[in-house]
Amino acid sequence: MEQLVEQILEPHFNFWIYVILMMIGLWAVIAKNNLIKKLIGLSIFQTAIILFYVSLGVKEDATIPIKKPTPIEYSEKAYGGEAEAKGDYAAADKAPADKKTDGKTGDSKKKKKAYEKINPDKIANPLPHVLMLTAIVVGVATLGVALAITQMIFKEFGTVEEDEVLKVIKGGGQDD
Amino acid sequence: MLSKVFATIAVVITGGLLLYGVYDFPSFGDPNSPPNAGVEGGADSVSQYFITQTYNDSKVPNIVTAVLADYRGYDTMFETVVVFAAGIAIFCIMRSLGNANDPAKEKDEMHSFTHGDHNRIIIGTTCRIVVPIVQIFALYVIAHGHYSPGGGFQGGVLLGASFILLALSSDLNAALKRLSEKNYFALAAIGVLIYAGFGLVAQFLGANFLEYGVLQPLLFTDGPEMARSHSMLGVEIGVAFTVMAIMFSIYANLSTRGTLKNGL
Amino acid sequence: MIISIISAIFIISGLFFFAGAAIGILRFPDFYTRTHAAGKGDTLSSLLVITGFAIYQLKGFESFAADWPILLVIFKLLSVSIFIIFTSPTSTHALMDAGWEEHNEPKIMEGRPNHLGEDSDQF
Amino acid sequence: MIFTFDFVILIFMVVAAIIALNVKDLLSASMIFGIYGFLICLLWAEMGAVDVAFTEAAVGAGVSAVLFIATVFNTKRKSSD
Repeated sequence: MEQLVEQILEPHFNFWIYVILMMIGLWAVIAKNNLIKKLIGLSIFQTAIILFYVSLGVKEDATIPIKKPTPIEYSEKAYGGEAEAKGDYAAADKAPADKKTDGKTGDSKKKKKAYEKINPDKIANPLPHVLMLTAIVVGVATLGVALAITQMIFKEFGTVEEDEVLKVIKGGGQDD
Repeated sequence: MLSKVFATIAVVITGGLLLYGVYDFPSFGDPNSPPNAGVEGGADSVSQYFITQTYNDSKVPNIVTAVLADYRGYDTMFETVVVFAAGIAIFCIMRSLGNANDPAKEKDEMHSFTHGDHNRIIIGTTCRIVVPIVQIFALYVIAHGHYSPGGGFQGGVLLGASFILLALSSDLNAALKRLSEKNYFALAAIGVLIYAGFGLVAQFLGANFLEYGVLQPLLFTDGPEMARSHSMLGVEIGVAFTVMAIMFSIYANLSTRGTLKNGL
Repeated sequence: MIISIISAIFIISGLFFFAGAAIGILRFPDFYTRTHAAGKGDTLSSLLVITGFAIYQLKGFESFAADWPILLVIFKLLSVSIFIIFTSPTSTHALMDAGWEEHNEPKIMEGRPNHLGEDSDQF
Repeated sequence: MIFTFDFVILIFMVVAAIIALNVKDLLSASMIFGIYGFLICLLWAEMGAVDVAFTEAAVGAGVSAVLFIATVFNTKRKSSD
């Protein structure tokens, strides 16, 4: 039982639920009769996809993507070959950048600072967050457009039920 | 009924295929999955570059803000334009709706939810206290977005929500008095122009569009990193203007059928 | 240690009132008493839980010069609780008001005196 | 991420989505959709996406529910399904 949870349920449970939410949303978009219910279904569909994207960036035991590296004292060790060999991007990339701007701006103070190495596995992946953050705000703006069109349909046909709207359209619109 | 059967079949097929496909996914929370660590599991994936290099490049601890406003600035600019375009679209749709209505019929159909003022005192007073707090918090969110969760989109939505709260608590006119229709569309356009302006100024100074590092002499900063940080703040303010104005305009138009009179 | 115990007392009493609010929502007879339970219970228990969190923050506090960010966190938490004091009863009031305007009838025991009809045109 | 927390929130989300789609009263459906937004916000805060959670708390639970309610009041409140 414990093995079932750890091996099968835990790695994929989230993705199953996203697929189920997507199915609920899609079913509502196709089968529901009321236009506002359709829009709620569309929003659920959208959130399922956004959830899927964000959960791709989740890492086990990772913190939120806000990290100010603590400066460590400048030393040859952190700057020289050893840092590069270890893959210490923070220190290794610092060196050419400083060389370039050297002399133009008074960098003498900054040059003494090197930052501790950040372990990328301990910070959640920020890229899906960025993409989905804008998608949410754009989503509510487009939802507003959809709701405006719904109100326009209500003004034209006097109803937001799909079958009644279709009846009026097929009947040539003599109801008015 | 037929549509329900058809929908069930379509949804079951789609969902079944996706559920089957889920088995090939990397497990949830795996730090070595392709989105997190690159295709070959190496250390050169884009997100790892962002995590390790953001503070060196722009002195911004919040990686999400830095990626949003700097590395992917072009994307965000056109997201802002999409929000602006959606606001214009709603304005066009609802206005044609509102002007076509004759007022007599309008009054019959409208639900009236303001039964006099006697029971609005408590809500009105609380909202008068709460709205400034919300607005100050929104400004904090915009300005402090480099160091804590927040930024232009969140702060803009909060500012817009404060005006919506004002409109809900008393009347739409009370909110429109503070932020009239002319002003909010001007603000929305100004927001997009601020964003594009940062890009264009960078272009005039000889760099690429939205490459903030060259704005250093204009912003009187210590180095190109701080110039990028300050430019991000400017860009976020532009985003906040647009999002605030458009959120309020969507509410104002949707709640009154485009007439901008007497609201919910 | 003593700070942990005090904050635990606050949080557990907050959870107790949350449980009371939940039981009230489930078991009270009509709309008004249910909203009453939800509003009262939520306000008090959120306050207690947030105060417990604020007290727990004091755990590592030694000197003002080194540990002032802790005070900032406490200030933020207390601001949240003050915001809840203002908004939660108001939202409950707005809910009750909307219920009254929707002609939601309160359930009154038979034989009990009530003055609902006197200054209202709805009942 | 804590699996039990995930589990509870995801189950609640599915329940909230189904109820929001099956309630006949559209005002209730809008409110339950707001609850759905809050649950998603919790889930994102738990996944470490604080910025997204913040946006969702403001947008999904606040503004979009208000927009739905505005439309419901300007059209019909009863739904056929």
